[in-house]
Amino acid sequence: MSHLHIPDGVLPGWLVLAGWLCTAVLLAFCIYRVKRLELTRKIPLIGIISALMIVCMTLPIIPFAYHVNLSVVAGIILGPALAFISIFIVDLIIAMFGHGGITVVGLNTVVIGSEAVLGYYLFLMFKILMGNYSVGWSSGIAAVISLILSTSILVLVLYAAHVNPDLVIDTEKEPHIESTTHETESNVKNGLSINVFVKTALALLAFGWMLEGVITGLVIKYVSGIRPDLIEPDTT
Amino acid sequence: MDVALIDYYANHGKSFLHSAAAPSKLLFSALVIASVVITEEFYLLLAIYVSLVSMAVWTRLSVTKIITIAAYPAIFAILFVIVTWDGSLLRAGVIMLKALTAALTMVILIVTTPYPDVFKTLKPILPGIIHDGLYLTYRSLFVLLEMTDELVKGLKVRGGLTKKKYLRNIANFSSGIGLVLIKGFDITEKYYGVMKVRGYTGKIAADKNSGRFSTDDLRAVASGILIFSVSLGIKHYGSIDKSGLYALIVAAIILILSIVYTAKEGN
Amino acid sequence: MEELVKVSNLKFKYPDGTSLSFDGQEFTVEKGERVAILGPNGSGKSTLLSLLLGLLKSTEGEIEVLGVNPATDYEKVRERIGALLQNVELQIIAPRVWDDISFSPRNYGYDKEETDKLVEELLVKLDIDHLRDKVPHYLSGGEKTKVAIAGALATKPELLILDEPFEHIDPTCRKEQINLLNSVNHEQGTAIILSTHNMNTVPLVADTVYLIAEGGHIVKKGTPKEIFSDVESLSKCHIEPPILGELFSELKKSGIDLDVSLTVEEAACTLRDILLSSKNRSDVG
Amino acid sequence: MEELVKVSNLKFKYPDGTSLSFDGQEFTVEKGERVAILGPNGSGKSTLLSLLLGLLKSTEGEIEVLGVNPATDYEKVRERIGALLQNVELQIIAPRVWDDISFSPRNYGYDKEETDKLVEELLVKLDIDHLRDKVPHYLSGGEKTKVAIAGALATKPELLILDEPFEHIDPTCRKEQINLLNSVNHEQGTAIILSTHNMNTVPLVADTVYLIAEGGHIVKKGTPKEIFSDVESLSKCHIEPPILGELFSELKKSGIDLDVSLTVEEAACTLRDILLSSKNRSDVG
Repeated sequence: MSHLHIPDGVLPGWLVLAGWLCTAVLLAFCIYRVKRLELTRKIPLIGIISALMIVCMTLPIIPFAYHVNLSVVAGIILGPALAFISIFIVDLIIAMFGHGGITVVGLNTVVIGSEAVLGYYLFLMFKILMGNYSVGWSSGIAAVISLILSTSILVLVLYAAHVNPDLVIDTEKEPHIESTTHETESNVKNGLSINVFVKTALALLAFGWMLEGVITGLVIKYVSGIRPDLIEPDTT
Repeated sequence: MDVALIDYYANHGKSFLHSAAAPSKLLFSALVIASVVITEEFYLLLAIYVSLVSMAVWTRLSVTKIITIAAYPAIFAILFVIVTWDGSLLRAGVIMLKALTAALTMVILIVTTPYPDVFKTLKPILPGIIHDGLYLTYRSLFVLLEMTDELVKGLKVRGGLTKKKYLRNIANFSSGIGLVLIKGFDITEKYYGVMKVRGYTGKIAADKNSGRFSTDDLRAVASGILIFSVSLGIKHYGSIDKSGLYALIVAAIILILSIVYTAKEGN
Repeated sequence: MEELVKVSNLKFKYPDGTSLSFDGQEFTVEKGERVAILGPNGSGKSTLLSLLLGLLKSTEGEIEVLGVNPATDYEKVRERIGALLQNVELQIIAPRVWDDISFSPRNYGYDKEETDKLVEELLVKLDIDHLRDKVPHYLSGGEKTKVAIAGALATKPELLILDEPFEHIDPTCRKEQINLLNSVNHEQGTAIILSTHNMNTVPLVADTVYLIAEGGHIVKKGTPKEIFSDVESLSKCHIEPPILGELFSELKKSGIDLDVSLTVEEAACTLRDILLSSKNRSDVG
Repeated sequence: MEELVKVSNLKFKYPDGTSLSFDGQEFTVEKGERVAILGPNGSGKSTLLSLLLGLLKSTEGEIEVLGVNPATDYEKVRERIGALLQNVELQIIAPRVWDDISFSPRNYGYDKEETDKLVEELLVKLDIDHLRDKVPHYLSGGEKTKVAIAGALATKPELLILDEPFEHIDPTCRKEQINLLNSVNHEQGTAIILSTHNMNTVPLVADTVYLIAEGGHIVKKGTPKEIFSDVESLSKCHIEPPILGELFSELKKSGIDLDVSLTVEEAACTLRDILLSSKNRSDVG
């Protein structure tokens, strides 16, 4: 369990909508960024990497829900834009077998997509800092940090969910989501539970982060030993 | 999560839900999910869940398998229960049921509707690159599943995955994933060649019409409308005492009848 | 005869430095001709086919396919060419059989009616009508090959290019496939270029054989019989002759010089004739 | 003779409902025996091998490999078994040839010296010493197969299980591979079980052949000659006889009943003898 796949029905409607909106905007941007690539090239790439992520989710390495999802590997191999598109596809497909909610595909894409994008840039940074010899370490550490950051985003989302949405509306770009807020009152909670959540999540997730970090590092090291050209993707 | 089994169910099942057209089933799912979203009452949610179990019976597939697959979000729902814990068991139940009911809806959809049909229905609202990306992901998924199956077998017979040697297993497993990734890249090169010589211009699947609206479609859509109207009704006239409980009783009776009927027909 | 393909002194260099040069003699294919390319691994059979299909660009030399240079103008002729690349499994891209067979016509912008007509014809001709709504991963190896061939034939091409079409299928399917290719060649006059490792099938599917050595050098052009009788050239290209070819060359070594037959029926005929005639003679004697 | 493998009335059911039952007769393999399993697609050849390797669990029947039930106790005997599954490419896991050949010994916890010794021996024996530091991904098909076989032989197994080892390689490599397997069998007394579609190789690599029909039913056990002379059983299992088998059965149809020879040398010998003798007789007559 290195990731939290938010299920349906636990988050207030306005947040769900905001997630979709955010994903839509980011997707539009990514699609614009990859326009110059040839369609015949990028479709197979997206297909294979998305499929690989789904396949890895079906392989529990250690009993329980611990599986890897290779989001950072996707980021490093595909580059941020294609990776984000690919993660949306993965989220959409896995939502259909109940692995993460269907109404929250938007939010889940933001959270997991951020891992891929952050992972890509962190990897580039560490590679410069640590030199080319240590792609394994660079990618592994990039993965762990990305996961911590993406989980932070998730915690922020949850925090937002438990703050009276009327207060948040002003800072949100879309005021018309007001109409959906009335049913979230029961979800309004104090900050204490967030603490509980963060502790629970940390305990459960820290191990998952390490695992994903180690596997990401080993996979990237393996790939760079055989096809180094794959680890220097286009900067789209 | 058994992707291959789900796909097999969707492509080889023989219930009325399988023969209903994808748009009807998507409409059904949308209505049920909407019901889940608007409902805050425990008994009504339970009633919807029980109704969906009836639908699972109607698929004539393994009901336990379907329910198990759809139980996955429970792990995450528990986490959310912990976060929002206010001492009310009923509220905790609501959160759990919302997650489980929504997941069961999606699983029923996907064990009766092959992925390509779902994608085809979504085509009008998806950008081309995502739409065709979905198809190629689906196609690649089964190629890669076969590859990983072979890989895991290879690792096993060569002692690469053994009991209690977790660190070594993780290292070997990672090499395996790396290998599949590289082979996957070779596959993308092949796909590129094939798409090029076959003249790909952005049309992977045909948009053939899926025929006329049949009684199977009617049944699927009607089930969705029924669930949604009850939820909407109860939400608005929620003052009627124990309305959710009545709904639950009706749903339970339907479930029992469905099981009896299916068992009878099976004989 | 009309020449569909003409390649001379073509050179190609891979990014890793490996270079191939298809020299020695011209490689040509005429309308309706069935051509097999034989050569060891590393001889560049696949590369040559990729060059013909415009997937790679040569560095030197001449190449012409249906009157154009495929590296630059493949789009102009692609409707007239059907292709089956290595690994049939990966050839089927669309989610269902019908979608896949109609892939090229739809992408080339054929109208719905015409596409339907072409696909229906193929479904019947290849006896795969019952598979039309199937998802590719539930097809057997033989069925996949048929679907892939149907996809390549969808636009009624004048030229069919097949890279190792007989790999990964069992002998029964192979026989069916050979018959299919021959009937397409016969009925529609489609020229066929294929590469294969399977020597025993060559006499059944080719009028002309090109023998290529490592590095791309074209060693010999001839009929299957001519090629398989030339044991020296074969061994130069590390090619094992078909079993019947070997048998006849063994017999020749012991002084029994018979006309080389490459199909079982022919060979049985040859042997029967000589055995019975000598038997008769000895009986008479 | 010591029995290494014994399977009787084994049943297996796939999740999709397909079921196989390996009945009809027992399947046994003795120490040092070379066994080939022939059958059409869907006869469960691969499934049987997976059952022997403990990768699948039977639902009914008896199975014993080196004295244990592989489904539960494979770990106890795995060092004594080498295996090569279908799709060799996915079996070469480590990033360098040396790492891959030493993969099993390292996993089984052999010490460094012993591992080194075993690997060095194999590198020499298989003539792949020059590849030791190479990346397997870039090797040719034949080289890959050699590396994979070396990996399977690393622990000097008593039993070698190979699923379709002759696919995807060209005839020259196939010959080398056959010689290698035979020499391992000869020198180390390793028993070999293999499945194949390639009928022409069977007489070269098997003492005993099991013929399996669709659904797993074991139709016949015999020497290659016995099996390939039984045209009826072969066609029942949708198996095409080897080309020489076909030739002899064609000749038999025309009244020329010769002893079936399955290798080119033997066949040439048989034919030469009869041709020369009848010629002599006719000369004398």
